[in-house]
Amino acid sequence: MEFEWIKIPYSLLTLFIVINFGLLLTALIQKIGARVGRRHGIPIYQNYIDLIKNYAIRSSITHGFMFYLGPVFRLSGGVGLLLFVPTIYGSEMFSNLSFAGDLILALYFVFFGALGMALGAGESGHPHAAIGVSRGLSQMTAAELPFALAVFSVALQYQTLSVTDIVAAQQGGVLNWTLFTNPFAVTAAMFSFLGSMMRPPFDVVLAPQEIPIGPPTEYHSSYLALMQTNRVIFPVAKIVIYMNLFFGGAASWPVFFLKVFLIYMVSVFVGVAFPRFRVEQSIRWFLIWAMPLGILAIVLV
Amino acid sequence: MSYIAMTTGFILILIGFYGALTNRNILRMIIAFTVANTGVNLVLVAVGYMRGRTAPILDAAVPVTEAAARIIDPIPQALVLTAIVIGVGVTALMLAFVYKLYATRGSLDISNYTELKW
Amino acid sequence: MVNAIFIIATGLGTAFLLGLLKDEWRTAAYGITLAALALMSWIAASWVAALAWGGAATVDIFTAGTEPPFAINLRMGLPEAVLTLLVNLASLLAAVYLRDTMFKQGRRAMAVLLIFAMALCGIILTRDLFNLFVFFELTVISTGGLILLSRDKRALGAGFKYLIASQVISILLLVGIIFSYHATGTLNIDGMASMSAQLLQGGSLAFFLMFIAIVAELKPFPANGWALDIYESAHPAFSAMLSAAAGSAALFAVDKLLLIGGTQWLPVATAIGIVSFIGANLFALAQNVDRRTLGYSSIAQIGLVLTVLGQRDILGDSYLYIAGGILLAHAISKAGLYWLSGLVEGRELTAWTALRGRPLLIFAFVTFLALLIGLPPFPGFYAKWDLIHTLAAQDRIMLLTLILFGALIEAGYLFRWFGYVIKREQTTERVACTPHKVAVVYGAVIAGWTAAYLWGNLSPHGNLLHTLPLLFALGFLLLEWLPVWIKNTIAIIGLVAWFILGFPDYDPLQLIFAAVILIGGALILLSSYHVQGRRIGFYPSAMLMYAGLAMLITADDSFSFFAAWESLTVGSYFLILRGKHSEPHALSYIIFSLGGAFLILAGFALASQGVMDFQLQALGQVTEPLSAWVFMLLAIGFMTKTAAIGVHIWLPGAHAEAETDVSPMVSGILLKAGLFGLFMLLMNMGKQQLYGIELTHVMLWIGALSALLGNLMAIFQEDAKRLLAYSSIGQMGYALFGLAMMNHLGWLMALMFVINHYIYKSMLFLSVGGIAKRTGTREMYRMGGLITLMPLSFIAVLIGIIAVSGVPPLSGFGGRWIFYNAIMTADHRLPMIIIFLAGPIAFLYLFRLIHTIFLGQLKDEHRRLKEAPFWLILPQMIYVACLLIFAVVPGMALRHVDSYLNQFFPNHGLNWEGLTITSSFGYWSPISIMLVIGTIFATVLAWLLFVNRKAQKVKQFNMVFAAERPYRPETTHYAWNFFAPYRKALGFLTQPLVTRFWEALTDLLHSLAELLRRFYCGNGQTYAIHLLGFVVVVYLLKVGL
Amino acid sequence: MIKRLVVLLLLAGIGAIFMSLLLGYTPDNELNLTARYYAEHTAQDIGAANIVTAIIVTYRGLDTLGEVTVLFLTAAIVGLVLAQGRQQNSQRSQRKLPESGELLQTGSLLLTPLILLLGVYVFVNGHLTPGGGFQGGAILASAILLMLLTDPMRHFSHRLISVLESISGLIFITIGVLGIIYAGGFLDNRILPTGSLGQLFSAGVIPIIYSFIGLKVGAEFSSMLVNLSETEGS
Repeated sequence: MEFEWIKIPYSLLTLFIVINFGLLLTALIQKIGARVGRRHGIPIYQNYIDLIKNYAIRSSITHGFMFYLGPVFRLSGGVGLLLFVPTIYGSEMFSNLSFAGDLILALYFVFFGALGMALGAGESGHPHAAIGVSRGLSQMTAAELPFALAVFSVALQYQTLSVTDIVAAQQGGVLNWTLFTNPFAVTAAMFSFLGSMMRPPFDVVLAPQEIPIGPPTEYHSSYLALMQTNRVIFPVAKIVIYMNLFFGGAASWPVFFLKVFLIYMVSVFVGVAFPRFRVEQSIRWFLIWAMPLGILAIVLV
Repeated sequence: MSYIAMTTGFILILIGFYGALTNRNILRMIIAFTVANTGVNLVLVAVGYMRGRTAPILDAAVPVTEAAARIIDPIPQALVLTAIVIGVGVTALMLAFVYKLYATRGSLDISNYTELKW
Repeated sequence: MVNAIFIIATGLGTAFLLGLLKDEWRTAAYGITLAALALMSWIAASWVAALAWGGAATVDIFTAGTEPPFAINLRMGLPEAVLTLLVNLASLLAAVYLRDTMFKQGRRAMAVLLIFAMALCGIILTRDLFNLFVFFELTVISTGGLILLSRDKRALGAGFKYLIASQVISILLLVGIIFSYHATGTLNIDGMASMSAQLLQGGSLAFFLMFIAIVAELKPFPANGWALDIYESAHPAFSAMLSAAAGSAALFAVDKLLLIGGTQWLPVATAIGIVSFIGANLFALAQNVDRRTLGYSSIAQIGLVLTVLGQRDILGDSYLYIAGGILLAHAISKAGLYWLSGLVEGRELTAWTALRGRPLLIFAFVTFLALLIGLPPFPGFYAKWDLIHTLAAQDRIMLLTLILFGALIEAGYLFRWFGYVIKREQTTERVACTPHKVAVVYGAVIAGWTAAYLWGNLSPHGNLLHTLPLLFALGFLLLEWLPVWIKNTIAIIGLVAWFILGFPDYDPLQLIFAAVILIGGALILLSSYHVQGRRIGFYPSAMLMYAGLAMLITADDSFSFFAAWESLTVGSYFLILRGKHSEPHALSYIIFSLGGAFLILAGFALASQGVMDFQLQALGQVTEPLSAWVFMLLAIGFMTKTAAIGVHIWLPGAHAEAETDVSPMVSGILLKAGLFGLFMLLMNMGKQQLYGIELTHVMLWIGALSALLGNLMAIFQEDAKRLLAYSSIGQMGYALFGLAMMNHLGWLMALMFVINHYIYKSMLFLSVGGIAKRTGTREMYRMGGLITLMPLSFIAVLIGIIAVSGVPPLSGFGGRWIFYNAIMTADHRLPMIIIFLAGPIAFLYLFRLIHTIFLGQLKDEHRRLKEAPFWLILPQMIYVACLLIFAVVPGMALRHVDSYLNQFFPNHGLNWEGLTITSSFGYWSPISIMLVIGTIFATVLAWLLFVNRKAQKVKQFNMVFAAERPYRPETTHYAWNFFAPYRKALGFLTQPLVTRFWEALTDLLHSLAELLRRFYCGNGQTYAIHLLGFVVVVYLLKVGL
Repeated sequence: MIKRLVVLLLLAGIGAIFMSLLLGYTPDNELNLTARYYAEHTAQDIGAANIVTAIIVTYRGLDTLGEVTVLFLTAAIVGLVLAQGRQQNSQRSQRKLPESGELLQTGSLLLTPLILLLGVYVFVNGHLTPGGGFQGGAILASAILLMLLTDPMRHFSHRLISVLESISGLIFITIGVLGIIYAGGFLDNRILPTGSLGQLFSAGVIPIIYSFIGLKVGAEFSSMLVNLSETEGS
């Protein structure tokens, strides 16, 4: 796999598709969530309006250098994550920039945006931002563990770290999916997935329903717009990894849309049914329920 | 004969030790040690004693040629002299110490001189 | 050659002559005394020269014109010559030292001193038992006299106790002698020795009495209360003689007696010796009076030599070398320390802080301590090495263990004392610096170094004082008067030059370590330019550490490896101790390090099985089941240095409390010594099994636990440098884990950690150090918002934490990538889980580090801070550049190592073709990653700049805050206990169990010592009972049972 | 009480050691090697009739030198100790002592020269008869003791005593060293002819050495006595 210039427009195309899909998907998910709560919810195009409005707002202030760069880090992290993983299996066109690195690159690049974001939020000097970061990082460390174990288990199972190779190994029928060949790993990973989607019961980091808290507290206008952009790309990018590792990947865009939607729905189902955990509760939960499954997955492979 | 002397010597040593280890008065301890020293000297001499022989001085009674068969072992005699003198020296030294100790603290009780410990 | 009897004749004659002088002619009397002692020393010295170098043979000196055994004869051989020289020199120096006292007391005191010296020479020279007794009594009486020289009133009581004890001893000795004479018909020692068989039938009891009496003269533990009192209260010059000269002479007497007793008495000597060694050292722990501590130490050292005497059956030719080395080191150092104690007013150990204003005296103190502990390059070091090796070869493992244990305790209290001197609050008392006394102390220092040189020359392993790096380090002692910038430049040039010199000979592995140590060391030294003044003591210590490190990586045989190891340990200890509050931490560092070093020593000794010139490569040929033990000892030893969990408690304090530019040295560089050792070990020994347990598997667990717990503890630290220190534990855990995986990529990862950890930890320590320097605190919650004031430090920390956390695109990611590839082929999976848990935790503390310092609210008192000094920033910027370069082209360093590792693990290497690095499982293209991320980042940034070009900078408190405007930065800076939820969830894992364990252990030792030393109740009579009890117990153990 | 018990127990242990020494002891019937050598060779080699003296002064001369030194040392130290004591007490007014009795005074006048004479005899004949320097010296000192008893205030010249002491000691050593030069070794008595057995002037330098030992011992004991007595008086 070598770099060719044509990969750049191809990647941009992927990005474009994913942004639009993400904008609609998150709105749809919002709406589903609202309907479960007997509310009307937002219109499906609401995200477009928000985005345009925020990018267009003129009044903007900055708390400093790092504050300014925070959203840039965030969005670069989301875009990079998306582009480092092949989106559509078997398609040269949508394998994006995955020549740069394998699964490990994607795993670690997840933190790039989070780190930059946290730093930016930190410079705002707002204690709520710092509290959010503290909670977010604490919870993340516990939530990532089962996922890491699952990934390792899967890598051991297929004896490769290349995403493409892992997807390739799952072709030829639903039963070849990791979901069925290594159910423990997938369960562990899905538990972890719940933790990383910022939805209940693990949404204390942002605490969206109450006071404004969490890293974005001080962000507004175009900063917020960049973050919103990321917030539609990032979950999709993340789900793409799950899809590729555990659910046989996607060989075409329709399959892609469907699988991403369904995987996203897992967190929605759990989210609407359960109340919120405090951070230390969620840490314990991950260590007690998810981690043993991950260990089992590794031992049994 | 030598057994008696030797036994006496050993008993004297033990008596001396007992006195030195149970009397708290320093002067008594010193005297007890001289008793023990006497015991040692007795043992020393007793080792050199041989039955039926005479002092190791060559004179008309003990001609040079027969000396080896007539005299007792001269070495312990020589040693005991040294031991006695040394004993005297140490005793004198101890007494000097006692004098100084008494001059500084006015006490002859050994258990009063325990400011150095642990 | 002058007849050796003239030593005795001169001493006595002069003593008698003094009586002829008028009491008022004190100067003349003093001059004559000195001249006599000098003459005696000269005679002894000429014998030493003739016997050691002139090829002269041992001479028997007859008296009375009659041959032994019928008359008393003396013998002058090499040991006798050395010991008489020691005695006479010590007495000469003591006489100089005692000048004022001598003038006050007059000719009688001088005569007593002369007779004391003469009598000790007599003990050494004579070959006649009864003559030995006479000389012993002479020393007893002259001791009694010299005790009176003390100004301390308590000395009288002590002297009397001594006399009581010596009465008991002499009674036993006389009875023993006369019965031995009766059994053999001679008083000549050699005559008795040749008849020992006959003696043992009739007179083993007689021999026992003699033996126990002479041994009692050695003040064996526990029958030695009187001796301690003398040591404590006598004039220091006399205590010096008693410990150095009298002790040596008495030991030689025991040595002669053992000739008679034969091998069956050797175990008795050994047992008494080792009990004394450990017991006295233990009791010394609880002491805080200087002279009494030294007294305990004397007893311990003499016990150690007695133990060596007891091992003469296996020591063979090296017997004199070993016993002499330990004895000489003890004598010189103890004499020196007692003389030093005379310069200090107070009697507590802490009163020695008075020395602090005088670097030369401190140097003397260090020399003596090093001599006493047996650090390289002093004789004790060589002797200990040979002793332990011989013991191991002969399977006397128990004894070996006990000796090392005792030595560790001893090092413990001595280094503790050194810490007091350097760090405790200085007393107002000044050092009483009369020139002649100081000169005497320096005389001892010179003697110490001379002995070091001689022993090095005699050593079959080569002289450490001939090694260039060590000389370079020691050379800085002579340059101490220069200002820092000159010394620093010399040091940097030295390091770089040594690297260039060695460059052609390094293999890739050594090259990496050499680069980190030497070039890396030079880089860190750049930051030392910020210090003004002369910085006395810094350069010798730092260079000693670097010298040790440089020698470590090129060492071929176990001896040079171990010597290098000790050098770097000691050097780094002095460095660490320089920190403001580092006293307890430096102490725990040195104790753990020495403990580790002793394990290494034991490991090498076991491995070599008596081969003195043991190549490190030969470790691989050690056979089962020994090899597993060797492996374990060495591994634990090395892991103490890498601060693996369980033996890590020294690290946080030591690294955190060290000076700004020392922290990166000890963290970035020093920790690598342990890794190098582990590399060496695993390379040569491979996997080992003990009782069916794979030891590398255990190491895997240790590594994983270190990574987890190190990281976990780091996140709860409020102190920035402590945080970094705990992080080092975690990082070293990773490296250990990589090594223990025993596969190609695991090792590559460990090497990657060597480089990475050096760069980012040095950088972070420098930044944090610079910040702490400016803000005056290391508590992170007291800082905040420094980003605008210290932007360069911020950049360094930012790049540093990205690199540590392993987030792409910086070099830390490479480490993680190799790690994942490595564990794909690892045999054991369970420890991985712990490592996985540890990974993300690193984010927590790293974020906290950067957040609470640079972000959040700027404090009022910091508003006018400046950026850290230039010389602290410069190396940081170089590191930033290094990290970026290393991130893009890791192959530069790694591909050579990778191919080098092929010889150990041919499979699963990396493929370095083109821009992408590929393994059997995945691929990684550092340049592409950098470019892709850079492009995306630049694009997004450009976009933001475009839509948000008019952003206004606002003031600190301009923010949305629940309808209020916060006005105090303190209340608005969320920093203290940053990860409170985490503490609630997982805080129980950071219970200081290990710390508590070690504390309990040391507490136990201390309270044991505190409790047991009440045994020394101070009553002279009770001491006599102890002595008799000792005799009876030894009798029962040896003869009765 | 417990202490006494412990001491008794310990002494029982020591006693057991002595007991087994005693039980294992068999007196010699023949002189052992060394003693036989002395018995056989003393007469012709050393020329001293008193073998013990030969041993003390020559064969084991080094011991004797040590012995003399012990006394010298003790005298010096006692002097040192008591001199310190005196310095402190010199201010105190001297205690008035009662006169010693007529009998003692006259007796001592009569006896002192005789005692001195006896002492000299004993050490001059040390190589011939039982006796010698130590015994003679002690007798000399007893004369001094007698004088002190008679008149405790009597002043003896410290200087004289110490010069006597030192010179005797030096001569002892010088003779010893001369032995290295002119005879077989340190303290070899044969730098003078051995003479014929039993004569006063025989046995080489033994009589000379023993005489000086006698003087020295006498001086040292006297010095101790005088020192002690002066302390008492003050």
